[in-house]
Parts: sequence; structure tokens; C-alpha cells
Amino acid sequence: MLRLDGATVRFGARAALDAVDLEVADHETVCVLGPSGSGKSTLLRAVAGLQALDGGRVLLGGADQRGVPVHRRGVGLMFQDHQLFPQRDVGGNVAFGLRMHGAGKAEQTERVRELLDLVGLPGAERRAVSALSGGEQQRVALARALAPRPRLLMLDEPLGQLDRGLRERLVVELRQLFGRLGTTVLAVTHDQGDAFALADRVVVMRDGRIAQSGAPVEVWSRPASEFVARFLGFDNVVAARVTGAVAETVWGKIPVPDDAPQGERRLLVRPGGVRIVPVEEAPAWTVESRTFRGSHVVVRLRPADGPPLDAELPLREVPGEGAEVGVDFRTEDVVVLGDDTP
Amino acid sequence: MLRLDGATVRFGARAALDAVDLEVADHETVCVLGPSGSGKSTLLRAVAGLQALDGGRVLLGGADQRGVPVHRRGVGLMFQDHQLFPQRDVGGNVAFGLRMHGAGKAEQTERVRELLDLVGLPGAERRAVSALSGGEQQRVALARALAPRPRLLMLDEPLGQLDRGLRERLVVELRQLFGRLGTTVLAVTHDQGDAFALADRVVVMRDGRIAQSGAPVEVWSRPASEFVARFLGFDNVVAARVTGAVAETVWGKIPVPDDAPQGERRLLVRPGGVRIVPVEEAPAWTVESRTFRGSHVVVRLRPADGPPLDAELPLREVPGEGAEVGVDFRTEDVVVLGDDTP
Amino acid sequence: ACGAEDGEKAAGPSGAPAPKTVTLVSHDSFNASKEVLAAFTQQTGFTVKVLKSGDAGEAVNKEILTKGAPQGDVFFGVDNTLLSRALDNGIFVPYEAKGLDRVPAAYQLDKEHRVTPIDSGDICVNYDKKYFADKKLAPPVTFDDLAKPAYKDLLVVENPERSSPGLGFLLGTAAKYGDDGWQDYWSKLKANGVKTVDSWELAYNQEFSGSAGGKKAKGDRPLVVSYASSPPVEVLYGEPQPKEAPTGVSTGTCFRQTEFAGLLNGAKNPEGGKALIDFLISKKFQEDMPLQMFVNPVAKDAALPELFTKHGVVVGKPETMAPEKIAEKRDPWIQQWSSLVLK
Amino acid sequence: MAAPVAFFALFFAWPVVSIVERGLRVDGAWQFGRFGETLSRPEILDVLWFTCWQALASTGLTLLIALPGAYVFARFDFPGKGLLRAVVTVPFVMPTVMVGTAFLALVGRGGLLDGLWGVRLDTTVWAILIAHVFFNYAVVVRTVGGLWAQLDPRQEEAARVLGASRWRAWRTVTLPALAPSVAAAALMVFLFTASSFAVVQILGGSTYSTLETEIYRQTVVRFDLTTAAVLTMVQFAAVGLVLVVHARTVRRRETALKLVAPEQTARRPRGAGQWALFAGVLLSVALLIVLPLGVLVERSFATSHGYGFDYYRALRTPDPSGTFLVPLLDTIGNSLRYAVVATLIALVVGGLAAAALTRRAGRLVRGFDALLMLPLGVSAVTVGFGFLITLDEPPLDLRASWILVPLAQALVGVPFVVRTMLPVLRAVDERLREAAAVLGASPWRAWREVDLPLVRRALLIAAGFAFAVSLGEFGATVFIARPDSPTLPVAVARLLGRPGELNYGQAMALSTILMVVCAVSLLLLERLRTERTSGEF
Ligand SMILES: Nc1ncnc2c1ncn2[C@@H]1O[C@H](COP(=O)(O)OP(=O)(O)OP(=O)(O)O)[C@@H](O)[C@H]1O
Ligand SMILES: Nc1ncnc2c1ncn2[C@@H]1O[C@H](COP(=O)(O)OP(=O)(O)OP(=O)(O)O)[C@@H](O)[C@H]1O
Ligand SMILES: Cc1ncc(C[n+]2csc(CCO)c2C)c(N)n1
Ligand SMILES: [Mg+2]
Ligand SMILES: [Mg+2]
Repeated sequence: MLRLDGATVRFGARAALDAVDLEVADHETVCVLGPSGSGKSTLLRAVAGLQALDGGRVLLGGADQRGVPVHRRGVGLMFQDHQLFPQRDVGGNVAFGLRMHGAGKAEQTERVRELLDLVGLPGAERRAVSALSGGEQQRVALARALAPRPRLLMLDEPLGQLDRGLRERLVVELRQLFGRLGTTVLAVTHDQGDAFALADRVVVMRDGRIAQSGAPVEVWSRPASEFVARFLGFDNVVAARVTGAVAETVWGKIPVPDDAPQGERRLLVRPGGVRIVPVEEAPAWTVESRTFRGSHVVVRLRPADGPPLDAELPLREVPGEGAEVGVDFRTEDVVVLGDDTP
Repeated sequence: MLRLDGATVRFGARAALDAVDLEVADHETVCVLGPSGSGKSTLLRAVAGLQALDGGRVLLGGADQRGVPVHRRGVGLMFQDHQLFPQRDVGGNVAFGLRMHGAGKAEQTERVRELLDLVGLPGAERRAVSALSGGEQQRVALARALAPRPRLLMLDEPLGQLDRGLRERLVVELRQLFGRLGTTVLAVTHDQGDAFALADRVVVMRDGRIAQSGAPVEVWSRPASEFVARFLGFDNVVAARVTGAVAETVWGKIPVPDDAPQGERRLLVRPGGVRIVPVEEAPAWTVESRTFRGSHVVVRLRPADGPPLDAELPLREVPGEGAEVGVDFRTEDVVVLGDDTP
Repeated sequence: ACGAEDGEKAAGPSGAPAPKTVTLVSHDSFNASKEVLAAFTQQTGFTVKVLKSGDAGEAVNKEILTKGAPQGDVFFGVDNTLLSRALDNGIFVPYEAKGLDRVPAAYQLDKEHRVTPIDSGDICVNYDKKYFADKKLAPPVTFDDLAKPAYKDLLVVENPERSSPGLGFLLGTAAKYGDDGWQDYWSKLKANGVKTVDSWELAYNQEFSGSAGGKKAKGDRPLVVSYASSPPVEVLYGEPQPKEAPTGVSTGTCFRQTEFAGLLNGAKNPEGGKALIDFLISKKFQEDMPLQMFVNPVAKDAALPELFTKHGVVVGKPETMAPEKIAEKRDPWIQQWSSLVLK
Repeated sequence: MAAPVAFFALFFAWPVVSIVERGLRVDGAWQFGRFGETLSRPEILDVLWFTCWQALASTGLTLLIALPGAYVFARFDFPGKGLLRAVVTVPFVMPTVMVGTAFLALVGRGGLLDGLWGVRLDTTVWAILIAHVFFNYAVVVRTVGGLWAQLDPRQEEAARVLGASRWRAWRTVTLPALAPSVAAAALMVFLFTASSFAVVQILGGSTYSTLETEIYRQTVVRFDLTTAAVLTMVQFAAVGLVLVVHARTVRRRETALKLVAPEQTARRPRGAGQWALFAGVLLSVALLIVLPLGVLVERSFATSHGYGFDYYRALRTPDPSGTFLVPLLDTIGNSLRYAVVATLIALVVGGLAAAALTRRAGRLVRGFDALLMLPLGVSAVTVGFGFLITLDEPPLDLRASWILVPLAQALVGVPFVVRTMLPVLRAVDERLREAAAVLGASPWRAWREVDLPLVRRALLIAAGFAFAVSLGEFGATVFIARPDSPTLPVAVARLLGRPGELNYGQAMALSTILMVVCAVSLLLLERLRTERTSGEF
């Protein structure tokens, strides 16, 4: 469906997209993740033809898109800042794409109703967009992008301003909708939960390049680099010397999977893989802080030496602040990381 | 510091704020949660004086604010859609409040530098705001709101467009900053993680009213109503008849805490409190779907009768789709809910 | 700012010691050389302040509107076509100027001396000398000539409704052919290809082949309604000055215009005003006038400058008409003329 | 609000009402019967009909030709843009007499069209329409372009990704956003062309006449003040009607827009389509504006013995008859001084009015908004005569005072200032002001810090207009300007009113100087704009 060949976009000296190669198959849903300013929006704009490339190519359905005007590309884009049309009401905004594609009045009305139902704004057709709350505006923008059923739909932070309940419902319904229509989707999100729930494949960007790309479970369980690991929120990264199934670190000896690469490496311990045990051998770990995170508590443990270690614990297992505890690692949650050149 | 007495704001027939009573103590950080359109932004705007009240009062430091113009209230507000000044560069935006408060040139420069460092945009002073990515704009807006150090700082979705890593760092640093300066903070967020990490107290809104207010742990562990429970993402709610320490439901008998209210009730089982056990007694539960959620997997279980049940399981314990399993409940994760009139 | 304050303070309201400034209100074409005005100041002690108030019609109308509280003391520039309007509205008070005896009685149209004749000029057809020389054709001399086939498609005139030479020419034909005869004459002119434009500027600078502007605009009309004084002015402003005027005057097509001045009703400085009117018909001013406003003096003792004697013409018998009659007939004639010539 | 109201009451409403009253009440009796009588005369009806349809046609034609120009100026970046923007504004200052002459050279006998195809348009209505486009091209380019350059281009992008072609996106998204400024421009063009005087007179021959020429005729030639008053009332009614229609259309379209810094929206043309548009606009400017002006320039150099600076040199030497008491070159200084004062008055009064009108308030404010526009649609003669009979008592005996010139000029400048600024001011998102308020800015400070930078471009455009208008203003100046300080256009007119090659040549030379003075002043104003903004950035 979509292919990028060395796509490059430069703003002054800075490259917002740096020779990006990416392929999205028909009917696939790909989520783009990455820190703020890593070039996610620029990627979507380049595909849509809103941002001229300084190098490389964009292909849609195998055809080079150079010189193809935006409206002929058959792609849809939901803007990060919505860009609703202030002169039109909600209905007029949602129906806009349909109108451009020559849909009849009745079809427009019907589809607008459907979509507003989907995004949880039934009956909002005649409301002014300036009188909507932030999240309501985002939902109108989403409905507007969905309306003309483009073959490639690109969404820039489609759910960012919605609460969790609504978001989870929408993720499920969007997935079903895309499945039913066979839409190819390229979505930007900063929420890994959304990305993992929505995507067949995730792409992690860093400074205009692709740092890792793969199925959600794969990226999650085997981050390719320290950057990806840290980006996924794993801060428990430490230098290690791997020998066989054991890694030596400042945190002590840590069991690693058998097939782990050997030698001087960076090692990730997922917080969920840290268990608190009674102090067996000195030096003990000190509980430095506890952050309540809803379903679990993140406990920061300070070793005698080396960087602190975060452990994700159920509420009922959390030790008191300042307590001295022992630590045990679960092998499945230990990952030996690859090189950190993105 | 801040008190609202029956604050009411109506848009046409609809009340965006419906007799809201709220008190925020000095140096307290309160997070406002709530579904999209529940009146969170309206609440902040009313406090700032940008939205006239149709009823009730706003008091700051004990003084009724009726008739006090916005710029004399000594409050800061970061807008949900940023509203950066398009004709000024990043530095000009951040320095704006300082300038209005008569800070000297040198102080401005120094403080702008500090704040841009804080939000992770060092050296961005001379950049045009229209050339920033969405997240970068949000960070500039945050810096701009922080700059004049208002006694009451209100933030509307301050971190919504940022990735998890940056957000977690900022939450920690902001908390420290507010602690150091003694700032009173009223922040809107849709991210419960942020709310729980940042707030001394959370306020959950529903349709312009306050549905629950309390310390994060408290709200989390004892949602006051089915609405709050569902809003927090707990969909495992079922009708129950509570007798002593046991509740009878369509899901079978479920153990409840000893002090639980008795009689016909709604019952919440947190997904984390559902454990999969081998099938012991018929009828068994069927694994309907599995959603990968990063650190855990949400498994939807379909009973022979009644609503489906979500279980949050570690990756390694997830049964295959379509498998028949048994279910066990952990008493600590079962909550008997209160009345659902907000 | 704009350096206009000076001299104004002296013009205090009446009651104050005799004002030292006398204000002359006139139309755009008024001009006098500095030395001459300075001489007046020397003679009388009054400084002259000049206010130009639009074209002649506009200026007169303004005086009528401000009757009783005029902008100045003396008004100069009402001609015989406007005289009745001015007199009927009573904007002037009688004053018999000193030295009026030097002005022929024919010019003195108001027996009550509310106005004093100052200058006269003739509106006549001008011709492009070169054109007629090239064509070896004698230029027309009389009104009748203009209607002859030899001069078909050669004449451009101004719309009498919008232009004062245009009106003068119409009045000239009416004087010549009579109240009921001029219509016939104009029908002939029309049949002979007369062209009408709205203003003198257009006729002279655009259509007339004998002027600098007309040449550039490829003007193709060698006959135009202008003034008898136009040829000398062409010489004066030639670049370089030619030995002979490029244009001539058809002396049998002229209508005489006389311009008057009068003391304004309600003048703040009537003494100064009277002195100024005296001065306007003095030999000094009368001799300065021709080169300033391209008109002829009315005082018998005033000598014409060389330019006029050399390049000007003597109009023997110009057409004239009484102001009262002009006032009465002007509008209906213009209307008739319009439907006759424009439709 | 009080200052602009006082200004208008004193220098517009009072004089005009007085002169109308003078006409309508003869010897204490109201002459209302004259309405029916006047309005039933077929030639008056002809005049009304012609006035309206030619103004509508001129307005439509101007929009058609100038909107692409507005786009090019707003969204394209090209070398010499500032100069070109100044050049298209030059017609604005040109005395209409000169313009008539220039146009005759194009469309008249022996003109370009005549030479090429043997087509002559003089005395046809086409000549009038084209000249009106020539005059008012800049009105559209500047008013519309001012807002256009600040529109967020992403709105159009949003339409494009929803399947709209470039043209469709423009029509459905950009045009509605521009509607208020397009309406403002159309309104100004309509009022100008409806009250067109010299253009109709020169290019239309004696065949056509507008309400304006008719009022002039009744007032000045026939001195029939009653008929003139009736016609003035008709003019009022017509202008009022147009204003109501305008207010109606605009009110529904005014929305807060996301405005961006204009510097960031312009870029080089890309692709064949954009280059073609660019070239087309350049061509139309060359044909419609540069060529007529070029004719005047050419004539200022063409002496009887080839090209040379003779006429310019003559400007420096005293007139052989001593007609002008000051060397003609001094008129430049006079013109500039008047223009600067008039611009300042217009900016202050218009700026205050625009600021007051920004907050869309009640009927009263709207009425005032309309009142501000009236001077554009009311005959200069009416106002001039009105001045004469009202401002005649100390301390307001301004009849002979120099200040009357810039005051009269400002009367025309103020509507420009208001109409160019309002569409932008009303598009400023209220929440930007709110953002400033929560950061500690008082309402006045917020206006200065938020609105002012956003309208500064519009303000400078308006200043350019006001300046150009007063530099070229003729109708009011000619009867007020004192003989010792004539302005450039007045001097040109006096020169043209006399026979003689030198007079004609000097008129051309002086007109050329007027063009250059105008273009240079506008360029300096543009410079002011870029310098100030770069400080802001
Ligand atoms: N100016 C307005 N006119 C009419 N209705 C409005 C206006 N502003 C907000 N509303 C409505 O009031 C309700 C509350 O809006 P508010 O912006 O406070 O919601 P919110 O809680 O901030 O939502 P979100 O999380 O989506 O930003 C919404 O239903 C919204 O549509
Ligand atoms: N018009 C522009 N001019 C200059 N730099 C730009 C422009 N647009 C974007 N950038 C820069 O390019 C980089 C990538 O921007 P982009 O908008 O693609 O980021 P993003 O990944 O979408 O970030 P976010 O999550 O914050 O929206 C950023 O550093 C941004 O500042
Ligand atoms: C038809 C028409 N005539 C003249 C102008 C030029 N102009 C605009 S304002 C102004 C000053 C006097 O009102 C002048 C001369 C125009 N734009 N449209
Ligand atoms: Mg982005
Ligand atoms: Mg909100």
C-alpha cells in the first residue's frame, strides 16, 4: 500500500525525517511512536503530500507520488491540532470530505449521524465547533477524517485528549471498523497502550529515523536498544557483562535467558520482573520512594552502589518508605539490549 | 486558597458547571479528572474569570472574585489548546508573563532559559512557534504558564501530547518545583496515571458536577459509584446481593470485605483481582479476546450467563483464545459500590 | 505646520483696531505677481491674502452660501454668465471704485456699482496653423464657416453644461443667430461632424491637433473652442519659445466674457476691500494681469504686453449678451442643446 | 469611541446635514415635494441606473482581476514584491485627470489597442470599467491580502486531504474565512466607483453621467441646492442600503480564525500551476497598471526635440509668468506634509474606532460602523460646501485654515483604516486575549500586546491607504489649499488647465514625480513593517 524510500525532510539544517524507509501493507494498522519532535507528524504530512520531500520517494499502491496533488492521493489525515473549519458547524465539518467526493445529501446526513454516534457525540450536528470542549473537538476531527473512507487513513494523535474509558471503547470500535472496511491505517500516538491495542505493527521513531519496527509484543518484550527501552518507560537499564545465562552488574548477578548475546552489554530489567524478598545477603536495597500508579505502585529501590531500580508492585506488596529489602529478578523480564545506534 | 461555592455555568439549557463546591488548600495540588465534556475546562475558566458565573461564587484567598478582572486575580492558566502568541517566538511567549509583571530583561532571559531547559527545549528561544511540533508547542505553553509563578496555577491537560518518558520526568520535576515554590495547583488531565502521580487529591467530574473527591489511593481503591469505577477503567461491574462477606452475582459467589454494605448493590471486581484457575466446576468461562497492554494483557472472559469479565494478567499467564478456564477472585480487589447518583 | 499661520492673526474680528490684512476671495485661475501685490501693501499698508475657492462657478456659489459671513472682503472672478446669480443673491455691497472713469461704460454692466469690471477675454475657436497650411486650406473665420463642408469633422467643442468655454461658445451662437436661430445652426454643426467633450482640458490637450498634449495623443481636430489669448500663451510656454504662435484665432467666432470684482456683504475689512478694488483697476494691476491670467485689461490706459501685441489678435466685434438674459435662458438652452447635440 | 464619534459628528455629519437642510428648506418651508418630482424625471432615473450598474460591474470586475493578485501578494515570495506592491498602489494617488489621459492613450485613438487591433474603447463603458479596475486594484490586493497572508495555511491543507482540489479548497475554506475582508474591499470599491467623477467624465465622454456628476452639476453649475439635496439624500439611502447588505453578509461570516505570522506563509511559487498564476498576475499588473502609468512617464520625457529632462528642469525654474508663487518642486513638500498629518489623523481616529468596534456590540455600534463609511459614498462637493456653512464661527472658523485640508482628507482615510483593520481584528481569537489576561495583562495591555502585533500589518496597509488617498486627494484640497502651498495634484491640475507645451510637459513631469513620491513613501512604510516584525521575531 504505502512505501517510503529514503524519505527525507529538512527544516534548515535539522532533518525532521532522515532517510526513512517504511512499508505498510494493505489492511495493516501501523502505529508510530516516538518522543515529541521525533518527526511523526512530519512523516504523515510527507505521505499526504503536504510536506515536500527533500529526498527519497513516497509510493502509494506502487506508484511514485511525486507531483500527485494532495487531493488525488486518496489518503486521509487527521491533524494533531484538528484544524476544524470554524465557519462550519459540526455536521458541516464531518460532511466536508463526503461533499468533496460528491456524496448525495441523504448519504451525507446518514453518515454524519453514524459517525457522530461512533465518537460519542450523537445529535451534535448543528453545534458550533468553537463551542466544543477540547475532547469533543478531537472527536469531531476524527469523525471528519473517517467520513470519506480513504484507502490510507492517517491519524495524528487521534485519541490524545480523551479519557481512558472513551479511548478504550474507541480503540476497539476503530479496530473493528478498520477490519470491516479493510482500511490501511498509519496512526501516531504517544500512548503505548493505545498503540499496542490498535496496531498490527508499531514503529518507534527517534530524531527522524526509525529506531525499531515490529509487532507490539515483540517490541515490548525485546526492545532493540536502550533508547527504545527507555522510551517504553523502562528505566532499569544497567551495564552488564553477560556470561552464559548470568549477567554481572552493579545490582549483583542477574539471570538472563539462555540465548542472550554474550559480552559487555546493556541490560534491561522490566519493573514488573523485580520481586521483593526478605533481606538475605548484605548490602540490602533501600526503598527510596513510592509512586501510586493506579493498578500498581512503582517503588524506587536504591542499591548500595549504582543506579536506582524501579519495581512495579501490587498495592498490597509495597514495603514502607525507607525499608531495607532484598531483591529477586525474574528471568523472563530481563532483556539484553542491542546496540544503541538508532 | 481557592473555594467554589455552588459555582454554576450554563450554556443555553445545558449546565457545564452545576453548583460545584470545591476547596483547594494552600500548596495543595488537585487534579481534575472526568470524561470529555464534563466541564473541567469550564471549571478552570470560571476560576480565572474568563467565564462568567451564572450562579455561585469563586473565592481566592477568601475574597469573592466577582468583578475582579482576570489580570488582577493572580492566577495562571495553561490553555488546553495552548493559545501561543503566533507573532512572538518561543522566548517571547515564555517571557510574556514576566514582562507583564515588570521583570527586568536579564531576569527574563535567565528564567526563560531555565524553563526551556525544564521542559526539554533548551536553546529554542528564537524559534517560531508555528514551526514547533505539537508536543513542543505544549511544552512552550507549559513554560509560559509557569514563568510568572502565580499563586494559583491551573493547567488544562498540560502533558497530554507528550510521550510517556518525558511525561514521567516532567511529573516528577513539576511536583518538586511546586513543592519548592509552594504553588497551589489545579490541573486537568485525562490520564489517571498522571493524576495519581501528581496530585495530593483528585476530583472526578461528571456532567458538570463532582462525582468523587479524595486522595488518589482512596479514589482508586474505593470508587464511590459505578460511574467513577467505570471512568477509572473498571468495567467489571455487576449486580449483586451482598450477605455478610459474600456477594451473589451472575458470575457466581464472590468474596467481599467484611465491612461491605449489605443488600442489593453493584459490585466492582478490579481486573487485577481476577485469577485464572483450572476449571473446577461447570460452567466454565471462555476466553473471548486478549488485548496486549504493554506490561500486562487484558483477557476478556465470557461466562455462561451475564456480562463479560476482564482480567488483567501477566503475559506469561495468559491462556489461549477460546480456552475454557476457571476463575478465582481476590477479596482486596472487590469493591461494593455506593449509589450511582452523582 | 504647513506654514499657513503667518499673517492670519492680524485679521481679527471687527471692532478691533483696523485690520491690516485684506482678503481676496477668487477662483483657481487668479494670479498676480508678487511685486504688484507688494506695491499695494506699500501704497495702502494692507497686505493681501488670497483665497482660491474652486472654479468660477464653485467660487461664486460658495460666496452665496456664506452670505453675511464671507470668507474674505473682496470677491474677484464673477463673469457675465454668473453675474445675475451673484447680484440677485445680494452678496455684494455697492462701491464705486476710484478711477472707474478709465473703464469704458460698455463693461460696466451693473449701474449700482455692486460690481466693478476688472478684465475681459474672448472665447473663440482656435485653429492649428500647421494643419491648414499643410492642407492648403484657409482657416475658418466666422461661425458660418464652421458649418461649411470644407471644415467637416474638424471642430471639437466643450459641453456647455460642464465647461465654461463651452457655455460661452453656445451663448455666442445664440447671440449671433438669435434665440430661435441657434438651434438650426447647431444642427448644421452636428451634421458637419462637431465633436463634444466634457472639459476644456480634454478638448485642448487631447483632441486638438495644435497643442502639445494633442500632438502626443494624436489629436485629430484642428479646430477647438478656446480663448483668444491661447496663441500668445502657446508662445510663452513653448519649449523652446517659437517665433510665431502655432495656433490662430477665428476672430468671427468670439464671445466676450467680462470678469468683475465686488465688495462682499459683511466684509470684516471694508476699508481695505475698497482700497483693493481701487487697486484692481489701477494701471499697475491692469498691466500685470494679461501675463498672469491671460485676459485683457479693461482700463483704457493700460498697455498690453509685447507678447499680446505681437502674437495676440484683435477681436473686432465679439458677441455679447446681457447677464439677465443669460440667467434666464441658460438652463433651457443647455437642455435644448443636449437633446440636439448629444442624443 | 468618543473621539471618533466627535470627529465624525463635527467634520462630517454636521456639515452634510446643514447643506442638505439648506437645500431642502427654502424660506422655512420644507420641499419634500421635490423628492417625487426629481425622482420621476427620466434622466435622473437613467443616472441612478447607470451609477448602480456600472459600480456593480466595476466592483465585480475588480474583484475578479485583483483577487488572484491578492493571493500572489499574500502567499508568494518573490524579489521586488515590496516594490510591486507599492507600484500597484500608485494609481490610487494619481489625479483622475491624469489617469484619464493615460487611459485614452491605451484604449483611445492611436492607443495600444487601436494600433494592434483597431479597437477603440473610449466613450464606451468598457473604458470606464477598466479604469476603475486600475484605480481599485490596490484596494483589493491590500485589504484582502492583509488578512490572507495571516490565515493559517493548514486549514486549506485540511480540506485538501479530505479530497478538495486546490480551487475547491480555496472556495470552501479560504474564501469563507476571507469573506469579511473581501466584503470590506468590495464595499470600498463599490462606493468609490459609484461616486466616480472624473473617470466617467473623461472616458465616458458626455454620454454617461453618475449621481456624483449630477450632484456636482446641480450644486456648482446650476446652483439648484434643492435638487442636489434630494440627490444627496438618494445617495445616502443607496449607500445606507449597501452598508446594510454589507453588514448582513459580514456578520454571518465573521469567525475567530487562527492567525499566523505573515512571514511564514509566503514562499516561492512551486509547480506549473503556481507559476502560471504568478505570470498571469504579473501580466495583468503590467497591462493594467504599469502600462498606463508608463504612458505618463513617457510623455514627461518626450519633448519636441526628442527625449530629455527639459520639463523636469523647468520645474525648478520660476514660471515665466510667475503664476506659482513657489517653485513647483515645493509642492512635493506641501503634499507630504498634508499627507502625513492626514494619515496621523486617520490612523488615530480610525484606529480608535476599529478598536471600539472590535467587540461586536449592539445596534448603536453597528450604526456607527456604517456612519464611518458614509464619507466614501458622499460627494466631495456636498462635504465641501457643508464645511463652508458650518465651520464658520470661531473657534471653529476653519474655512481658511490649512488644517481643513488634512481633515477633509482624513475623512476619506478613516473608512480605509477601519475597513482594513476590522476584518483582522475581528478574526483575532478571543482566547489569545484571554491568554494574555491570565498572564497578567490588563485589557489595554492585552490589546497592545496581542491585537496590535496581529493587526500591525493591516494597520500599515491602512496607513499606506490613508497616505496615498491624501497624497492624491483633489476634490477637497483644490478649494481649500492656499495658493502659497498648493499640493502636487492641485499644481498638476492648474498646469493642465492652461495652454502651452511647457505647462503640459510639466504636468506630466509633476505627475511622474507624484508617482515616485508615492511609491517611495509606500516602500518606506513597508520597510517599517519588516523591520518592526523582525524585532518581534
Ligand atoms: N462556549 C460554549 N458554548 C456552548 N457550550 C460550550 C461552550 N464551551 C463548552 N461548552 C460545552 O460545555 C461542556 C463542558 O465543556 P468543557 O470544555 O468544560 O469540557 P471538558 O471537561 O474540558 O472536556 P474535554 O476533556 O473534552 O476538554 C461541553 O459539553 C461543551 O460542549
Ligand atoms: N515548519 C517547520 N519549520 C521548522 N521546523 C519544524 C517545522 N515543523 C516541524 N519542525 C521540527 O521538526 C521536528 C519534527 O516535528 P514533528 O512535528 O514531525 O514532530 P512530532 O514527532 O510530530 O512531535 P510531537 O509528538 O511533539 O507532535 C521538530 O523538532 C519540529 O520542531
Ligand atoms: C473611481 C475612482 N476614482 C478615483 C479613485 C482614487 N481615489 C481614491 S480615494 C481618492 C481621494 C478622493 O476621494 C481618490 C482620488 C478611486 N479609487 N476610484
Ligand atoms: Mg506531531
Ligand atoms: Mg477541556
